Amino acid sequence: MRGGRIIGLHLGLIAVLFALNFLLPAYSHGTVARVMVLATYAMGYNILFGYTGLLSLGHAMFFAAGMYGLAMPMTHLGLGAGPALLTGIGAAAVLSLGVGLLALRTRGVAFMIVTLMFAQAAWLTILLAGRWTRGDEGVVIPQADRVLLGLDLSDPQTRYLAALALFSAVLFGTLWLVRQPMGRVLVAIRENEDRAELLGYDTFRHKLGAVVLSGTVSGAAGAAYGLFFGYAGASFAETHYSIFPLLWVLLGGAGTVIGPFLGTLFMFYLIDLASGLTPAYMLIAGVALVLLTLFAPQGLAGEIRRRWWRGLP
Amino acid sequence: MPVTKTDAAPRSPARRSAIKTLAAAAAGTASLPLWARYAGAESAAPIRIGFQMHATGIGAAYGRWYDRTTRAALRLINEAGGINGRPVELVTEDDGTDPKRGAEVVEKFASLHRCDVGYGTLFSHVVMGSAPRAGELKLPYFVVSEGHHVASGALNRWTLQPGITDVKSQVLAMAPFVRENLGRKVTMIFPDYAFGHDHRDFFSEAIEAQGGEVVAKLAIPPTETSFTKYFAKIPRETEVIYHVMVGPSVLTFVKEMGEFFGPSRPEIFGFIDSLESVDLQSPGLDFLEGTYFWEGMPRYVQPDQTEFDRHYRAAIGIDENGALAADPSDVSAYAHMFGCWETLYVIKAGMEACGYRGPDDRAALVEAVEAMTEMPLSNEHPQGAKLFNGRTHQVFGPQYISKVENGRLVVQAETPIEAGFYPDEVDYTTQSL
Amino acid sequence: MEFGPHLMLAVLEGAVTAAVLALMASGLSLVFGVMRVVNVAHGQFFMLGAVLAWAVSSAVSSALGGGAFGFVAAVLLAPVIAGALAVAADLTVLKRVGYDPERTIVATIGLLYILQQAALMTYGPEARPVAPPFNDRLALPWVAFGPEGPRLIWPWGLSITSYKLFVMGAAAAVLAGLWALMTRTGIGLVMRATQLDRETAQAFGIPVERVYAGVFGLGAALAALAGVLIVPIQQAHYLMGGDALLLSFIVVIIGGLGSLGGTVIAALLIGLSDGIVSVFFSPTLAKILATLLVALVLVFRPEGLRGKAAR
Amino acid sequence: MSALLSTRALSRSFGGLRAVHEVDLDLGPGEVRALIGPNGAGKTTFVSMLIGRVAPSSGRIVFDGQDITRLPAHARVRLGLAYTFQITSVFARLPVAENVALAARRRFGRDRAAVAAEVARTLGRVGLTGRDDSAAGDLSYGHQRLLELAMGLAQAPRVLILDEPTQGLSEPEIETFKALVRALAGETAILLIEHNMGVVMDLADRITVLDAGVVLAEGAPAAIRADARVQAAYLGRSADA
Amino acid sequence: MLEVRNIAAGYGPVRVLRGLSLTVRPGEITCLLGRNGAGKTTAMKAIMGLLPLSGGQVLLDGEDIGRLPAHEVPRRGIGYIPQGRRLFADLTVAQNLEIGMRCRKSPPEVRDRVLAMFPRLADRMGQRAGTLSGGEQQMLATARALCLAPRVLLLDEPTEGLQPSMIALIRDTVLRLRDEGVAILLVEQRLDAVLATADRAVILETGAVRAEADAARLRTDPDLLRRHLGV
Repeated sequence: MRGGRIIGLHLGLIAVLFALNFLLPAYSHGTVARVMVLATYAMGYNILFGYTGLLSLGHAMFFAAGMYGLAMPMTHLGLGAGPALLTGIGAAAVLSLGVGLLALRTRGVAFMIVTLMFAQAAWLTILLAGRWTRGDEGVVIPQADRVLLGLDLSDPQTRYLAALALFSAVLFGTLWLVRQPMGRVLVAIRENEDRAELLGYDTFRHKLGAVVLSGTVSGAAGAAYGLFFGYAGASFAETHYSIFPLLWVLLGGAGTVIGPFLGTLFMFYLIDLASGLTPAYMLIAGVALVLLTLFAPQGLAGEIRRRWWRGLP
Repeated sequence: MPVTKTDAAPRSPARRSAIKTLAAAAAGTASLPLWARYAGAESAAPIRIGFQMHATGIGAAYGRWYDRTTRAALRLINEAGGINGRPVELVTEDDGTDPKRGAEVVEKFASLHRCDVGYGTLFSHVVMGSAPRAGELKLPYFVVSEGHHVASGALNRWTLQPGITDVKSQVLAMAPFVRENLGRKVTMIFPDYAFGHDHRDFFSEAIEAQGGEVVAKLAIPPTETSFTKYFAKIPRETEVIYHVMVGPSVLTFVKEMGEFFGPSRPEIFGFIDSLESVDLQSPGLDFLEGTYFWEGMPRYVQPDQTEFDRHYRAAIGIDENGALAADPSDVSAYAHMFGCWETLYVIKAGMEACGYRGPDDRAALVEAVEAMTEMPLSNEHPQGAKLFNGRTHQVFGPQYISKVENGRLVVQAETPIEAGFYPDEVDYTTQSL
Repeated sequence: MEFGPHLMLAVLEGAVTAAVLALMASGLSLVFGVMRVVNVAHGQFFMLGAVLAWAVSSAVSSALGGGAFGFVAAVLLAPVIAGALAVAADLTVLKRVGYDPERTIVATIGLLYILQQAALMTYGPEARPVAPPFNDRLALPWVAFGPEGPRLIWPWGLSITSYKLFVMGAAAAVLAGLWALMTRTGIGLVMRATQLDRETAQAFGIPVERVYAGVFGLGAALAALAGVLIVPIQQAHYLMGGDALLLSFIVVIIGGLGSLGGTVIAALLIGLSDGIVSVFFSPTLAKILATLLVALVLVFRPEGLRGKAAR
Repeated sequence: MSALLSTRALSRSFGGLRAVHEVDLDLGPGEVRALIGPNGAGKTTFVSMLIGRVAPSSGRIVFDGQDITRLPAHARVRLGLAYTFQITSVFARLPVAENVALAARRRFGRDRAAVAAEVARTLGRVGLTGRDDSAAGDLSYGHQRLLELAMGLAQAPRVLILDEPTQGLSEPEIETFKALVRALAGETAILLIEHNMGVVMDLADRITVLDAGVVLAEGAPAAIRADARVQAAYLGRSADA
Repeated sequence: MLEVRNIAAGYGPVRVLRGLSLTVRPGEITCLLGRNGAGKTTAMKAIMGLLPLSGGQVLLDGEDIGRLPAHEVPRRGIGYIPQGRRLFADLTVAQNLEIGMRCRKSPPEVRDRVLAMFPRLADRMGQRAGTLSGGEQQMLATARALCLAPRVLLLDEPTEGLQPSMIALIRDTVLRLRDEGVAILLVEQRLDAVLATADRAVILETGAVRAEADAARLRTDPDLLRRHLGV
């Protein structure tokens, strides 16, 4: 059945990633672990951009909220990794609720700029609170503290599997969401907000839900990133890091469950290779953005959906 | 000023080798992943040093000179037979002066390029972002960043700073000179981020200990491009301006300072960071005549130039004004880049001391460096004699105070190593390897 | 420094910021007003102006032996080159995405990286200065009221340079020229007609696509000119476009997108308050408040984005 | 007959222009009411106020005894009002079935079988069976209008507001539409804005004529046809009404 | 002579025109009728090049102008008075006329003639178009199109929302232009206006021609239109 094939595809991806844990050479092993965390960030972004049709230019603030929500209590209050993970996710949820309540009063270009401005303010706030955050220098989370449920997250195997667990949870969460009435309404809002409203759906609440969900998942990725890699810094809140998930999602295919992962993986290796050839490796990102906008606005998975597999979620 | 004498006594060799054996065993069994069984280098294979370079981003002006210095030092090392008879190879990766990319680059060094050590990072946020990965990957990580983060205990046993004195120490050494020769009431101008905050906190403390007083602290946001409006906040009673600035806007900063004061300036004491890689002859800098600078190493050749400085300049191709001999308008980051040179020689000495053969000996290398203490003035250490503190992983050396005379920096004083001592804040040797 | 002279200095410095900002933001505002798209790459044209100023002036100086020739050549050439590049970008990219607002933003983000990285590859990562054609420090007097009545004093630090005065004058002249272009010429009439009703303009023979390309080029040229003017004060650096863009956004939004008069007023407001606010607050806090203010203006007065006609 | 949906002195001006002025209207349960009038008479503004897309300047709207004047659109839909747009407004990139399912799902929630059954039933009623998987945007204009109607029906509304439903339909499609409305009569009250007088005369129980924002006449089709003022103001001078 | 051959056009995926053909001859007023949504305005936009054609041709004196860039179409001498007037509301009366004059670089006499037809505009040259009354706006919309000195004139509901005196003025103007040999295509809601002016009527349904009638038949059998339109 259609549903079976879809579940099969995504289970297959998880299985492949699990198998890769034992097969990959050291460098790619570490890289894929990192890509899974960043892809989780991209999936969070995709909930808002891909499925609800709201383009945010400020998601770095949610990522950073998760990261600092985790790192600050660990550094200053001596909180353990588990509770700190929750405070990180909670911080992102609260921030996204507040930003959503304000920013959703706008649409389109105004929404983009409002989110950009909020994110800029968030970044500057991290710098301003340098006494606690150590500003741009950031804080290191000591290796000894990075133990979750008895698992040492600085161990490459453990970290890989923890990243895979997070990634799988969000992947299947997204898959589940888009097949739920809520997910269908989000897509309806993306396609035609006025019509969705006149079918009796409270579009503001749905959009707010999408912002909070998206921000929270992004924050979870940020918290995980801090915990897995032991560092929280202000540069993660810069505009760059709001553009990255947009780039990954566009490349992989907005509004597809698997797209964010494909986009993140592809772009990571592209930039990694390019950085060996030229110091101006971000040129690749720029060229990719322009070419995608011009020729493949659907992205990789979107093209697959368009050409071969109409039902790909 | 409270000065704690550094423990200079080497540890007992027996204990050292025991630790070494233990560590090697641990590395062999527990820490190596299944897929990464690394057969160890053949004796003729080159030693690979992963150079984390700020080729792009705001650190790029330094990165270029760190690169030149590194290449010059490695050329000499290789000409002299390499390390343990093996040639040394440099693997350069750009980190974009970005902590995330920095951590990825460290992974590349450890896992992809099979480097023996990581090395060369300047900007402290990149150090902070990269060091945890270096620690996990058990890659000795030699930074040249002058940040206090190593000695503060924020990092880990795999991160060392054996080539350049940290900011806290530099600042402590400067305070007595400022108080005695320039004035009592100081206004500080510094960038509003961690590096600047270290200056603010450590210098305020130090100058007050000298009986001085900081009358104003002007933090300037990292993204600022115009500065005059901040200078207006300098209190009229100020006797000394203490300035330190980094980033692409440094020349603007100094020029506008001159335009602000006009003919009636107070005494000015700055960290050369504010003009690193900038030509003192640039238009608008005449007012600097008679002002003072901290220099990590004197940019202009001094009358008492050592043969080591001569050797060092010649190797990189730098003229007596601290610029590229081939292009006198290309001024070097002379006050900092010696740290690269000296760090590479520390790596060499450490590898030779522990009989380094391959990545299995990385722990031994860290221990060998920790065991170092005195580093005499030499071709390997042209900036000056140094004392390494193995517990805090931080080196201490002399500092130079220069005055601008006839458009050149002329050294007025050299502070002794002890002037920069402060109590240990960490003992990394208690951490496991 | 005493309060009065301090304030005056802050105002003067703010006026320099405002002058450059007004030039740059008017370009962004013009593009938004006529084409209804947000050009995220605008800051890179500012950077391009500065970098080209260095390239042109050092090339000319080495050919003609210094003096003000290099700077004059940069003022004339850099905006033209940047404008031509923008026209090319419009024709090859923006036109093909049909000026769809959201796709244009994504495409111009791509353009942003392309320009920035191209500058990195060719110009390099250093900050480089351009010598101003003249730069004399002018000390300024202040009136103090002592026991024996008002008298003129020369407060410590109160000064400006002749070049900074020139920047203010040049910006004012260019903006006046821009205003005249928009309101007094046929080109301006065509641009305003396109802005008011694209379809009807086409139905009256106005080649809208050519107008768009021209407006995009003009907007970029204004940003580049701002870059040329600033580079003798600051230096040219390949990352300088980012903050300039953010500030321009702030100005354009507070001024009401698409309104030239509003943009100039907002530039003065932001430039001056940037100078003055940092007197009382932490400058970082001031920047946070400014960005939040912009966000809240958009949230609670979204019609600002729909813009008004150029006046 | 107690009204299901009533307006009292409902008004809306844009700038100085009075688009709708003090309109009283009572729609009984199950009634088919046509709202006619020349272009610019205020018909669309009026129904936009009923559904909540346009806020009234003054006046009241009462639905089933409840004042809904200030309710947002989605809340009115939840109470049982449904609206089809004058300009086709389907989810063009979504499949036909999903368009209808979105309308039905509000009633059936997570009960997928019930939603599927309702979708099939409704598509059958409007004659779009077999097109479930086509993207709605690929349908012909007439079929999109029928899909709109299906989306309205799938909500099982108590009042269905149809804004020019036959616009762009061919003659056979109009016949299908008329049959559908007749079948609905009695179970759902219908407010029909329509220019095609044949359709209006065939279907409407009563007709309300708007002109320049005010009610010009109201009554049974025959009476409206005979009304001299309506003739003069409306039928007589307009070619396509 | 303007000849539309079998054109197809629409908005995005929605096709509105499906094989529409019609001819507009010099010195003749052709009236386009049909219910809302039948495609009248779409046909005008398609002729003006404002919508891309997905099929068919638009011939002006034998030249296919259907694929030209939109701004080239008016330069061939086709004037357009769009529905709702679409004046440049923030520009003055004089500037609105200037837009029309620039299109084909009309000599100044053209403006003098046009202003002679609408003397009220001459008194309001400096006023912003958006502040004119409804009737004056329609005069300006007409005058702006006439500044092209058009050979073909497309009028989309020119009398919508106007007082009777203004309607008469517009009608007189249209008739005068016809007598000067301009080819006129008119979309009109009001049957009396159609009967008084049209030489031919073309009735549209779902984007194609359903019926045509010439002036003689229109006048002898005025109910013809009503029957066809389902009124």
